[in-house]
Amino acid sequence: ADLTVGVSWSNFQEERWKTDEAAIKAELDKLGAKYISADAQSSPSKQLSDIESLISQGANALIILAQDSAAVGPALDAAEAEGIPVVGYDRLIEDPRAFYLTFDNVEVGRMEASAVLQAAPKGNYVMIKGSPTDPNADFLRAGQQEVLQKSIDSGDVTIVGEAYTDGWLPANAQRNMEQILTANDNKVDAVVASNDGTAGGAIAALNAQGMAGIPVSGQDADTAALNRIALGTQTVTIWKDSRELGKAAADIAVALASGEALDEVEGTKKWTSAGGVELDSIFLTPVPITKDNLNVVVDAGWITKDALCAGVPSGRVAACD
Amino acid sequence: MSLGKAFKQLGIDLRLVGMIGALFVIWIVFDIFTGGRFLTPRNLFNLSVQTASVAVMATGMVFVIVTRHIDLSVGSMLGFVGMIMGVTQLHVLPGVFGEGSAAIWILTVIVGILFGALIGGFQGWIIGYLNVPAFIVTLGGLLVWRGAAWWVTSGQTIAPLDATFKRLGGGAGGSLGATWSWGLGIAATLAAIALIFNARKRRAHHGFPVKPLWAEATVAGIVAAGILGFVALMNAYPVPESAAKRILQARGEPVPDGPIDMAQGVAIPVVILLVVAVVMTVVARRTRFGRYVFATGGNPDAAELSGINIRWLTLKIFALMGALTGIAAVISSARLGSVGNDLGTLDELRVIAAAVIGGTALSGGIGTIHGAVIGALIMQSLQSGMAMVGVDAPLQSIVVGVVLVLAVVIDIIYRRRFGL
Amino acid sequence: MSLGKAFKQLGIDLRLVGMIGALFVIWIVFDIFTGGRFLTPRNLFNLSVQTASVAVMATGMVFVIVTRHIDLSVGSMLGFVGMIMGVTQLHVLPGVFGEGSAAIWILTVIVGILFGALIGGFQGWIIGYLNVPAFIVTLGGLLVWRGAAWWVTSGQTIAPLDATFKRLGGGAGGSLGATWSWGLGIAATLAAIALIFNARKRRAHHGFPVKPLWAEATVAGIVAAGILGFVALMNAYPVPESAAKRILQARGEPVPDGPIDMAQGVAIPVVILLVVAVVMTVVARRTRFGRYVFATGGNPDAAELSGINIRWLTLKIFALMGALTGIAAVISSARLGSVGNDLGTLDELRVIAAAVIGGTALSGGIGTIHGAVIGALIMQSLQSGMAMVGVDAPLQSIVVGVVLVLAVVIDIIYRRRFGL
Amino acid sequence: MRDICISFGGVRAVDHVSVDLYPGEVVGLLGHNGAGKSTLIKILSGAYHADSGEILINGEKAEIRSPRDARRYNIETIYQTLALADNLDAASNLFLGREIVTPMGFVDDDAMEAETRKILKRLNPNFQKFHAPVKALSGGQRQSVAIARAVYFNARILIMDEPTAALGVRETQMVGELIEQLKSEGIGIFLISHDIHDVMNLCDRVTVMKNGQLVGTERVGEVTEDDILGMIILGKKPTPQTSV
Amino acid sequence: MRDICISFGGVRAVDHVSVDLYPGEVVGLLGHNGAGKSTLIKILSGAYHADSGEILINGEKAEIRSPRDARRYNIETIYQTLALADNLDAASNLFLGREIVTPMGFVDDDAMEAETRKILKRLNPNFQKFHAPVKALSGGQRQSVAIARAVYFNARILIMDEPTAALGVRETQMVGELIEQLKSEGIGIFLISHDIHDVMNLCDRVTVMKNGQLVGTERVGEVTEDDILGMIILGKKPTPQTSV
Ligand SMILES: Nc1ncnc2c1ncn2[C@@H]1O[C@H](COP(=O)(O)OP(=O)(O)OP(=O)(O)O)[C@@H](O)[C@H]1O
Ligand SMILES: Nc1ncnc2c1ncn2[C@@H]1O[C@H](COP(=O)(O)OP(=O)(O)OP(=O)(O)O)[C@@H](O)[C@H]1O
Ligand SMILES: O[C@@H]1[C@@H](O)[C@H](O)OC[C@H]1O
Ligand SMILES: [Mg+2]
Ligand SMILES: [Mg+2]
Repeated sequence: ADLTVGVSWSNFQEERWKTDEAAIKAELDKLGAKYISADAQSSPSKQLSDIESLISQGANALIILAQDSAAVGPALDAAEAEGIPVVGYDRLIEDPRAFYLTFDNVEVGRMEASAVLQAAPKGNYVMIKGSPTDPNADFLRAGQQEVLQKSIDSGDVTIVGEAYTDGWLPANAQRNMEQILTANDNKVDAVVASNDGTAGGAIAALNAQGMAGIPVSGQDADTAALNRIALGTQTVTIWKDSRELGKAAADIAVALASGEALDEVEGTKKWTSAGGVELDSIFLTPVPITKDNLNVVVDAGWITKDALCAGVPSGRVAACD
Repeated sequence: MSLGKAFKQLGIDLRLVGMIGALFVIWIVFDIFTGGRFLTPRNLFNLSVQTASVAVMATGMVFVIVTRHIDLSVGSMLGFVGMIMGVTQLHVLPGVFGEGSAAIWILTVIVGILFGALIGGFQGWIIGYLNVPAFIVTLGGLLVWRGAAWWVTSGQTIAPLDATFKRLGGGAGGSLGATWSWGLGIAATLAAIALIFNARKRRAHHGFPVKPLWAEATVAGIVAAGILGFVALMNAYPVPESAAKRILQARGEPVPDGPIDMAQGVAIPVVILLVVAVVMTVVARRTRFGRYVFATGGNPDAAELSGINIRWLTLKIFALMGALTGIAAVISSARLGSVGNDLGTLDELRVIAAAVIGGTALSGGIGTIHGAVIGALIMQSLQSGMAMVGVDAPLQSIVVGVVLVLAVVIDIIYRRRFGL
Repeated sequence: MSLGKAFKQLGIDLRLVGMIGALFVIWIVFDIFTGGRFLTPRNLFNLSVQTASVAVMATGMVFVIVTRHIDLSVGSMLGFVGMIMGVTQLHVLPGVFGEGSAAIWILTVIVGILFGALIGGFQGWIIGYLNVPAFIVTLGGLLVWRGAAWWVTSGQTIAPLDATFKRLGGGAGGSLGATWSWGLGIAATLAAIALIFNARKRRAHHGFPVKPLWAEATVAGIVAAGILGFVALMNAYPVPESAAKRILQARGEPVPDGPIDMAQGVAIPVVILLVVAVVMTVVARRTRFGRYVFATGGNPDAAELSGINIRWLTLKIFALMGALTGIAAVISSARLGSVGNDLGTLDELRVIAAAVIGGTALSGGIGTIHGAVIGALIMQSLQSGMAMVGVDAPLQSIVVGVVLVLAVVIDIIYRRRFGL
Repeated sequence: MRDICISFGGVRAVDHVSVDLYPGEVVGLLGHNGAGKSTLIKILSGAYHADSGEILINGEKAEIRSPRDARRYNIETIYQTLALADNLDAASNLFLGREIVTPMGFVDDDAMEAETRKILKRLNPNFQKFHAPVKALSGGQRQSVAIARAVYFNARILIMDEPTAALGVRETQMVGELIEQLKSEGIGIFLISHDIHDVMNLCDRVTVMKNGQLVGTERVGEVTEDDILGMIILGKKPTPQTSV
Repeated sequence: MRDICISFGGVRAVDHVSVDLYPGEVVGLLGHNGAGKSTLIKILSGAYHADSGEILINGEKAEIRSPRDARRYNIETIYQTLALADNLDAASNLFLGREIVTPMGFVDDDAMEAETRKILKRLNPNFQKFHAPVKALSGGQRQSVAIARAVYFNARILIMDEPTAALGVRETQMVGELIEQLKSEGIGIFLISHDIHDVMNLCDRVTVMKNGQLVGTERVGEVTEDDILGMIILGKKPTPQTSV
């Protein structure tokens, strides 16, 4: 039978999801399944409508990138009623009826903080958080805290500034960073920024103070961020290879649609969430990318060497020579 | 234009006919593009539920815009009221009445509507009594209530909501079922026919000219067909097997072995919308308040000199808008089963667009409740249809933007052409 | 009220004094809360740069609002134009002129301004010639241009921008330095004094009454002190060591061993803003176009009957708004050093708020360019000050919302009190 | 009205003015542009509130703080600008603010239309457009609606602010006849007009204002048109004094 | 104007009307409310565009599609509603649309103020408020500005739509004198008014309209006031016919 897989995206405004989509599409093509999708434009209500519509269109399996993981419950009800399996994609859906396939956001937060901590074991830290309306922002922040806690307790690390970034907008991150720098007379040694966009804003502010080059973190491996790593203005970006994630999602969705049970999926482990819900899940490991392993993203075809190395003087980064 | 004359004799609003025509065109186009999946009972059921929240607010926005104001704060207000209701039903009431008590959902709804009315009324007070333009006050409200929504739980999403409350959102167990739907449909049809012929009798009694009997009968026929057709359509959408099983189990009824034949019927949020629309229509046409709204929109000075207390009227209009936003918050949070602090983001644009596409003039004095509801339905049809066809989201917002402007351009040409 | 009389004799706008007073109060409060860090040359330099983009747009919004329109699309337009400029300078021009050519930043700026004017003009055409309310047209624009911004690169952020282009944003190397700043300041002071006394001479020549000489001299003194004081302040902020070193290296000058004494001076985006503000003030006060803008705002019918082509005027106003949005897009993308498709999100609210806080009346006919610039500065001071104090973003938006409404309430009371 | 004063932003628009009106009497208000006639009368109709002075009705102090209050005292006003809601029909305008409601509190459009047909049949027999918004009516028809509104509710005091300024010859005659009729019904009328002919023909007494101040009040029979003109232009009472 | 027609939404507001105006002549336009006077005249001043018919100036066909065009033919209009921009001062209003500019193209406010002072000294010697927005002026002062605007630019044809409807006695006299003076300067004037006295005193010929149609045009000396009244009310030409 011809299978149809419906994918509900949270918001295409962010750069990375187009890559995920391409990966899912390619894998489904290979498996002979049909791809249909919808974009919730950051609205949980629209996402619910989208899923309803995907079901009406005859989807045999759903992949859901939840805008608000708590708000997709009704969608799971609907899917269950129709006997349609669901893969929770990238963001946790705390519900045993969904398969959980992700890069763990708390883990991403941990990786961000530890890369920065490695580069600056002591000193004054600034935490540039995500959008106050995005629950991920707090997950990331929690992971960062876990890693930093010990150094904070020992007095090595002091958090001298912390701010949410309205709408994840780089311009807002820039302004917040400027004000924090002013408030601390530039006595800042490291910045833990929650994603690459906000890192870009923070670095623009550092740059104006001639401070670009102090440790700064990010995530998503945006083109601009990888370039900054090559240039030495950003320390780390957490690469969630969305092509791998997309491929896995497609495979799992097709397997589930063909009647496989959640716990029969290859590589599945039981995992218990913080809320005590036991889920069938697969975690892909995010990869921290620093200037030492930039070749990984080039080799993987994630970014072209030209884009990565734009403006990088030769001899600075191995991946560019 | 002899068709126009026919409509005139029937006493049917030409604009209404045009809008319904546009709606049907959109539906048919999407139906072709989705290979016949758009015009199914199931999708139309979904569409009706998806439209409810915005449409409820749009009926209030008609009054706001008719009086030459605007309310940019409804989306944020919805988010804030939603958070308040979430806290009320999850953290406050269960402690008082015990988990699962029926008092919880009822009191939550009341709290939501009251809070909405209070916030709206406060904004209306600033607008009416301090004479600050509504644009500014509600722009301020847009910022303030969104910020406040975050503060209620420091950004945490509240879930899961009360089980009965969730039924108000039209999800599982959230519709009337076949029997009740038919009952409602027949009652509404009888009421409508009674109203039409009663009005005719009264006019005849005063000796006023009346429409020919055939025209009156035709209108009654169309209304009846519309109502009953809608009910039949909603009953044609069966509850999925497993959900039906669960419902029967919950009711403690025996679950048959074979396929279960259970119909969805009209969704509860749609019933709420219909009740709101009827009440708001009566308010607009048959109460002093409604009369004053339109008089003020037509000529504020004249209204004032006629002894209408415009300040108080303004306060009431915004309080009403707030109460309706409270109802909309009930529907949309119940539908999601949770309340996040971004609930309702950008809804102000949808609501204003619905009212304007529905023929409400920003210059004041003109607007209808049914127009706003159909406007909301057109907007939602476009969005759902494009999502179904798989149009990319950025292109979707481009289409919506273009349609909004186009709708007004056509309306302007239409009015000029037919001298409306 | 004898103070009021003194101001009147000086010919100084009472509202302006009030606004500057409010600004100072805000500054002093934040200075106390930040332990004296707010009122430092460094923070005031930052503030001036942060304000530039919104203030540039706010000057255009004055014309839009004075003619009783509104433009909700500027934020999205800024994003779209920014993307176009990003592609132009990164993917198109380097292929033609070679990486690093000066033609790149110049042509990019021209493309940005032209595109802005084109888009704005198109919206103005729909508003002026098709008579669709500006609210609707620009609400559509808000959706359309944001969607379009995504399409340019399918959502990819464009970076890094051209090095020279980035200096227009006021970052590293983005200010005039001490010498040029003093030169500019002195030239501006001389020009202002010349204008004041020239105007006096002309009035005397026509035999009109003139202000007493002491009043004229006082005004000239205040203006001179303001300009030169600002320059001195900006020059009091040194370029940080490491940045200074890099600048000297880039210039090929010898880097001294000891501390480098290099002053920032006035930031380039601030120079752009000042030029825009002066030009727009001249346009408003000394050109027919500006005269017609205010006449139309005061009484559109009268303007029409006086032979003013209102449709064409409307088109021009929105095209101008678009061109200024193009300039603002230059500043904000250059400042960030990259262009994401979300650049400018919510800027429409900031721009409208700046104009309104600056005394532009939504009822039309009233507004000043300098008011809008100060309005933008007040808004930015609030936001930056709160960020510095460490107020959370949601609370920030609450404060901004409240201040917006409060500013208008105070303005209304003020006007009534002093019969302005 | 006794000793009425009101200022707008420092300017005394009405300055210690007193006028009387008896039932069945028409008092004309004359004066140059900006003399303060409309302002004085708007105080009586509740649109403005006087800074000082008092209004006595049947010898009792009346508190008129809004158009609603004025209506409570049966004071009706035909404003120069007509003050109609353009988007509503004749009946809605006629009853605006005083709708007939059914026992259940709903607006009773049929009853209002019936009443409107009755009264307009008297004022303007040709009037037919009962269901059109009043913006679709001609100036004369609109004026008929405005007059009907003022007359319908048993006014005791009727204020007419330049009711004929925009009216044609025939329509002006009609208004004149109406005034005679209302007068005979015992209604007191304030008539503001610039047309001295009209005033002399229709009024019993004439009050002249200048720059916000009372010049004087004269019985029509006892002065000539030229006396009145002098009062308006020079602000002087005619000699010999014949004040009331 | 020859054979002018214009309809609004199916209603013929002006129906095949022709009128002439010679230099130094005042033609009065009379008719009941809604007769079509203002509409006819707005076609000449460019505010409306006729559906059919033509306008001849000095025997040549004139294309008037906007107020700008009308000005090009030196047709000036004083609108009943004055049409001033309330937020601008007298000079800005007087020159609105025709500002004096410096050689560099900037608006020359001083020069305009000087001119405004000159012309207003002639029309209203007491006028002083040159820097106040016109909304702060009294009705009469505003009227002065409106008249000054129409007169300043060497009009050949002047249209006055009920210029005295809202004016006091003295102000009306002033307008009368102005009309006499302009007439003597060879300007042709259309005067719309409901005041038959005024019209008979000031005009050379009178044109009467009814329901959008021309009733007839009469030379003032050859008919009585009652003849004209008959034309307005009954729409009949006086017998014996004395048409021009
Ligand atoms: N709302 C207001 N604000 C400020 N001044 C006002 C206001 N209303 C009236 N005035 C001023 O008060 C004075 C009296 O005006 P009013 O309208 O009473 O004159 P009037 O006698 O009715 O004149 P007209 O014959 O032109 O109708 C005028 O100087 C006018 O400018
Ligand atoms: N813009 C318009 N739209 C629709 N109808 C109009 C418009 N302007 C005028 N009319 C109609 O055209 C007719 C003629 O109006 P016009 O204003 O020319 O009359 P008038 O002779 O000037 O009357 P008045 O003495 O009251 O000023 C009227 O029936 C009027 O309702
Ligand atoms: O990848 C990030 C995602 O996890 C978060 O939710 O939104 C911002 C993105 O950068
Ligand atoms: Mg008056
Ligand atoms: Mg007229």
